[in-house]
Amino acid sequence: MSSFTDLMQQLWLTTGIANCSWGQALMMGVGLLLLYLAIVKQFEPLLLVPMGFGAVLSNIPIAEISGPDGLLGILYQAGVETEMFPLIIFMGVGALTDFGALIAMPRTLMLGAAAQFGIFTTLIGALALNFIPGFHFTLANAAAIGIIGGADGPTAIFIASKLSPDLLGAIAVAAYSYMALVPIIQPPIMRLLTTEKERSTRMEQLRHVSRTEKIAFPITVLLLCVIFLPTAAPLIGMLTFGNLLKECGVVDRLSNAAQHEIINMTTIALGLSVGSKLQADHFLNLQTLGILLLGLIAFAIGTAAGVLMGKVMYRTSGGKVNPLIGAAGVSAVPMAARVVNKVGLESDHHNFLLMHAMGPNVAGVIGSAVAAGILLAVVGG
Amino acid sequence: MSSFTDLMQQLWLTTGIANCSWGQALMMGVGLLLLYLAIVKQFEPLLLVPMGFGAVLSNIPIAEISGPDGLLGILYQAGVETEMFPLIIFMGVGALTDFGALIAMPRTLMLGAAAQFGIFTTLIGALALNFIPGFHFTLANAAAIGIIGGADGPTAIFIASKLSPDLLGAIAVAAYSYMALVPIIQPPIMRLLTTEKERSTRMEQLRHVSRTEKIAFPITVLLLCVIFLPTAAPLIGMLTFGNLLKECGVVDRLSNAAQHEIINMTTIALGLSVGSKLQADHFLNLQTLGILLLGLIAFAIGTAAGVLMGKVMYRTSGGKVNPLIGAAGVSAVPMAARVVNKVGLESDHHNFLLMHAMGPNVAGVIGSAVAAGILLAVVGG
Amino acid sequence: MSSFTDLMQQLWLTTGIANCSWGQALMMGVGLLLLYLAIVKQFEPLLLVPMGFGAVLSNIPIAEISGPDGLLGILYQAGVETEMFPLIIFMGVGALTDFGALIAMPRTLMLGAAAQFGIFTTLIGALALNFIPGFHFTLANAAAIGIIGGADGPTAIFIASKLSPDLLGAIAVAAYSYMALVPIIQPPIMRLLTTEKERSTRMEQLRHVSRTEKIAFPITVLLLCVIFLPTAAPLIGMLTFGNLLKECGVVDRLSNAAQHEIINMTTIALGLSVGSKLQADHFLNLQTLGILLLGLIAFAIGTAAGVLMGKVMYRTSGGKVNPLIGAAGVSAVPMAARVVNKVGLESDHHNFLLMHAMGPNVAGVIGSAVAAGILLAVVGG
Amino acid sequence: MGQGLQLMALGMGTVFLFLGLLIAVIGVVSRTIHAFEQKAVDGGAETGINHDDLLEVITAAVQQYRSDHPRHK
Amino acid sequence: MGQGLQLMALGMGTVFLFLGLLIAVIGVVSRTIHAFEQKAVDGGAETGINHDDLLEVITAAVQQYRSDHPRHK
Amino acid sequence: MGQGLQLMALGMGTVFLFLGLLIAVIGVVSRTIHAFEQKAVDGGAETGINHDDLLEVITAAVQQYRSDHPRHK
Ligand code: NA
Ligand code: NA
Ligand code: NA
Repeated sequence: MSSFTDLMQQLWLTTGIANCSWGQALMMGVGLLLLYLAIVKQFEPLLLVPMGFGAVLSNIPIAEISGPDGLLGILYQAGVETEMFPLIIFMGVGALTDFGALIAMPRTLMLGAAAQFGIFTTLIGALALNFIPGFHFTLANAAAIGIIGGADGPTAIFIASKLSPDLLGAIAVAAYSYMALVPIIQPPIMRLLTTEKERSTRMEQLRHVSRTEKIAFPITVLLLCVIFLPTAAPLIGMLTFGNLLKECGVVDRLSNAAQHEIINMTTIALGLSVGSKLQADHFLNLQTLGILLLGLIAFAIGTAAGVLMGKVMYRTSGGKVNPLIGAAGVSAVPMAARVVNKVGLESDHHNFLLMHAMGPNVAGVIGSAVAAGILLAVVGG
Repeated sequence: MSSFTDLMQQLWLTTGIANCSWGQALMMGVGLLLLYLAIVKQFEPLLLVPMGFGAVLSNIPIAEISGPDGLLGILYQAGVETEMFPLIIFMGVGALTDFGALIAMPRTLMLGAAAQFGIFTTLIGALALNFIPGFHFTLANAAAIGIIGGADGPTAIFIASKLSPDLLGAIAVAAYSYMALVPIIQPPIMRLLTTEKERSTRMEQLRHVSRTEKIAFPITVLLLCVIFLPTAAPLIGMLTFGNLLKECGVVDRLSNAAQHEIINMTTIALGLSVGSKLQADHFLNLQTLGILLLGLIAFAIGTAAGVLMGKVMYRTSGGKVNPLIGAAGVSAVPMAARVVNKVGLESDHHNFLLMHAMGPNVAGVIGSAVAAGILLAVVGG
Repeated sequence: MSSFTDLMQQLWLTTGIANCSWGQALMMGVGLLLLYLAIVKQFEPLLLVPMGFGAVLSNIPIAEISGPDGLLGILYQAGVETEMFPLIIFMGVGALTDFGALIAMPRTLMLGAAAQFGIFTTLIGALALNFIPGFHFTLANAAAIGIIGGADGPTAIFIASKLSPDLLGAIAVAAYSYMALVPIIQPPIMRLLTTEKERSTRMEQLRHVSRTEKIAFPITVLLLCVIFLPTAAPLIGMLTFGNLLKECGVVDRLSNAAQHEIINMTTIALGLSVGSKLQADHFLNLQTLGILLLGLIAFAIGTAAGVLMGKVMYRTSGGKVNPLIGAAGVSAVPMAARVVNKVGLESDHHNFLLMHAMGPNVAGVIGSAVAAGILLAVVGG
Repeated sequence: MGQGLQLMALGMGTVFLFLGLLIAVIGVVSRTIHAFEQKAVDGGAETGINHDDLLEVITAAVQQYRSDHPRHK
Repeated sequence: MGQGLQLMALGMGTVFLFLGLLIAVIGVVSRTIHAFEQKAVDGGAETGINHDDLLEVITAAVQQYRSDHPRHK
Repeated sequence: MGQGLQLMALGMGTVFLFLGLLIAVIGVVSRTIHAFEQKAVDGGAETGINHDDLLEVITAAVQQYRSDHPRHK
């Protein structure tokens, strides 16, 4: 440092004006857009606020906040590369979820199964995109993109970080954005595929589920997973662990911790970490556009498949199952169940489907974890 | 991947049926048994629920959840190998413990001292087992096994991870199981060693302890530890730090954090981590059987030594000390103190010993931390 | 181990008496003094209790608690060397701070700017000390020492760990000690530089600030920082992130987590980590004395500059601004604002300046983060 | 693409198989639990640990403690 | 020392510039927001999502659920 | 075995010594504190920081703030 002019120049060279690329400015705009959607439109704010802010932070020139020594980079390495954050969130989801509706009406698991159709269609769609010049999705890429159709954030992040870390940013953005857009994407599809009479179907009240049944449920699911699909065990394991903490009734301290401090802290850290993957040089490319398009298709097909399976159950049950609840099979808990309730009310102002839609809704979480396990088993992980 | 049959075969090769060893199945059964004891019998559920679930998770074939890249493996490396988890739990224990009863009646520290006899007897027992073919316990192994007699989970895990990481799973299982079984193990020994008249002894009410005395206590204990036994300083240091947070009255935010979120989160993580050491290939062997047997002996001898010292104090005090409270000297806070209260009530329906038993009970925590320090100093660490 | 005498000797060699150096004993005394100030005098107890206790723990011979494998050493590496802890604390500070007073009266930012004079004067002072034999402060050292004048703990630790990790202990001790001493340091300077008439100035009530303005504020500050001073982005970024969580109103779960569990846990960990830098061999030297002296000067000059700028605003506003509120520009939130209120009441028993002092007080936080960014940009980081 | 179709067939097949099996197992488990709980009600269930006893003990202890310490409020 | 003085000039200059600019920008933002909010009030703002609807739905659902489950309290 | 017996002798000896010493020190500390507290009561203790003052200031400030802001409820 020789003179004052040199000093000023050195300071100037570290300003954002002197260093900011157009891509970075654009991505900061995307981050602000996510914040706008989260705060003003209230789209999935719990994840989009940290993620949008993380997107802004990670595109600040010079500061290298997403670099290997930056805060977001360290969080990403510690929690996403190791897959700890999505698994811990899944524990919290388990501790927050009441599977009572599903236990009372286990056949709604079929709706959660059907909705996974979106995953595999999208996988094929991603491979089909390779016919367009500029796209080169491997099978692992395609599998990671397909999982967007699972409509389950932690599952998508878990699979993407295992199979396609480079696409994680775009996949997470697509998954959470479309989950937030469920109230806009689903209703037209639901109305298109069902008749007024079907939508007016009232369902019987759910039977009471005892505490013992609720304790047995997570253990049952885990053991089936152990026997048939161990590759899904990390996801299913943490989900059922959280649920057992909640239901067993003897560890309320731990259950509360999983439902509050642990999931809240991890949500902040996960959101910032995922946001760190929205750096201009990794995000602004053709692939991302393809992923956003495929994600939309995935949600639409998952919804349609769920509703169609709902129509099958409407027939086979002699009109006792309202096919609308099939749409909740994509997960997107609890938004999709609320959408079912709302669309149902359009046809009959006294028909509340919320409780019945919770069954397929949580079934969808298990369904996409199972689908994730299959992808890991076959595509590798 | 060439054909559909190949795909199916690949999927089949990742199922649990195709990969599960008998040992793994057995250990998952052990995990479920621990869950049963925790949930139905309410034996130390705060640790046994995460530990039992961790045992199931760590024995799932293919998933490698306890492997170096699995969630439990990562937690174990980060928190148990570094000894962070037991030390953080000890801070929480300090923040949750009221040493008032001990300060009011400091001579009950002798009862907490006597109960450590179980540690050293068990150490000798472990060395004696070497005469039986198949056992090869080193002095470090024997010391780690002996510490089960301290009846203090975090201390046992801290010492085992320093002196005998390979035996950590068996030692932790033994320590927590016998702590849970204290209401079954202790009463017969207590009745055998005392007379009806001794058990009926009523004790004077405890004097009031001022806030200043309670603040001075953790600092006093820490300074004595610094002067005479620095090897016990990590354990004693965190215990007294937690206690100072609680008693000093000016950092309630931090004290609450230590008593709730920090200890709850760490308990979940520690339980899962310890469960990850219950893998079939490390756990199912003769050593484990020996450790379970020695642990039982440790608890019994510790209890007996405490009660016998109680009898000495009964004499020297002219019948003012009820010898039953000596049994609480093994720690197992607060279970052992409750057992004392219950056995005392059998002889005199209006004799409540709970408060008086809390003194030796918390003295036992300090006593076994001191014993742990000695083992580290002499055996190495 | 051959004989009992050898064993005893081995145990003796691990006692504190046999190993404690005078320096360690002295530093444990310093730790106890910090605990005394925190608990009895209630000087910044939230940080001084963990820091004082950490100072005692880190000077215990043999135990190596601050060594690379000790608990405090691990915490330091994980949280301070990576700069995670101060940044997380800054997020919590943001979530706890209401910038309403500043938005209502933005010109008080000038007071927060003026108070940074203390930083740069101290920097020069540190370089001047080099004329005295025994002092060899580099420019980076001087910059880190200067930041004490920012009167902001996390900022000081962040900068010190980047520019002068060796001096971190002394800098943190100075920063927090003088923040605690603000009620003693500031009033004489404030009285000296103002007239009775100036101190009696009553200020207009603050206008109402809408929720939208409060949401726009953190984003505005962040964007300005991105454009002009990206080197301050980690600090400013986390501060504004926390504030956005608080103000946006749609993520109360996360805001609560940032305000409670996250900041509490990190405060404990940060305090212990910083305490670990108070080891005798690093702390007991001439440099430390120099730093403590310079820190005091920094606070005094910062206060004076703030008050003088307050006098300028008193003139230019036609006597509408009470110059006392300039003293709050050093940050030390909320202590400095309370001191302003108290000194103001001495001149007029019905003149409450607390609200008006909050503006410059939080402006001081932004001001010293900006100054920190400049130091990083020019001195390197 | 061919791979994708195979994967879809295998994947959806497994998802339906797995969740179908889960339906069956939940049914069996629920019926077993109901049968057991019914038997327990009929035979007069015993709960193992008697919480009332414990509660009584603690309450009494607290009362005695309070009556012993009148001066400290 | 010379370095230090230069640094002080540069540093205090930048601090004042930065915070001065912030004063200006806060003023502009506040005025913009006030203008916008005034217009919203004048024109009758619409909030996008109708929370009352949602609340009504949930309340009704809860009530129905409760009336359906009288035996479990 | 021989090692074990030595270790037991040394270990239990140290445990008793350490805790015995702790008994003595707790006694001394308690007596010192009692003596000091007694003197403080006799002499009329002063607490250093006057919390009542602080409380009064804050209360007054809040009241003034409220009376200044009647329109925002
Ligand atoms: Na799903
Ligand atoms: Na013990
Ligand atoms: Na400042």
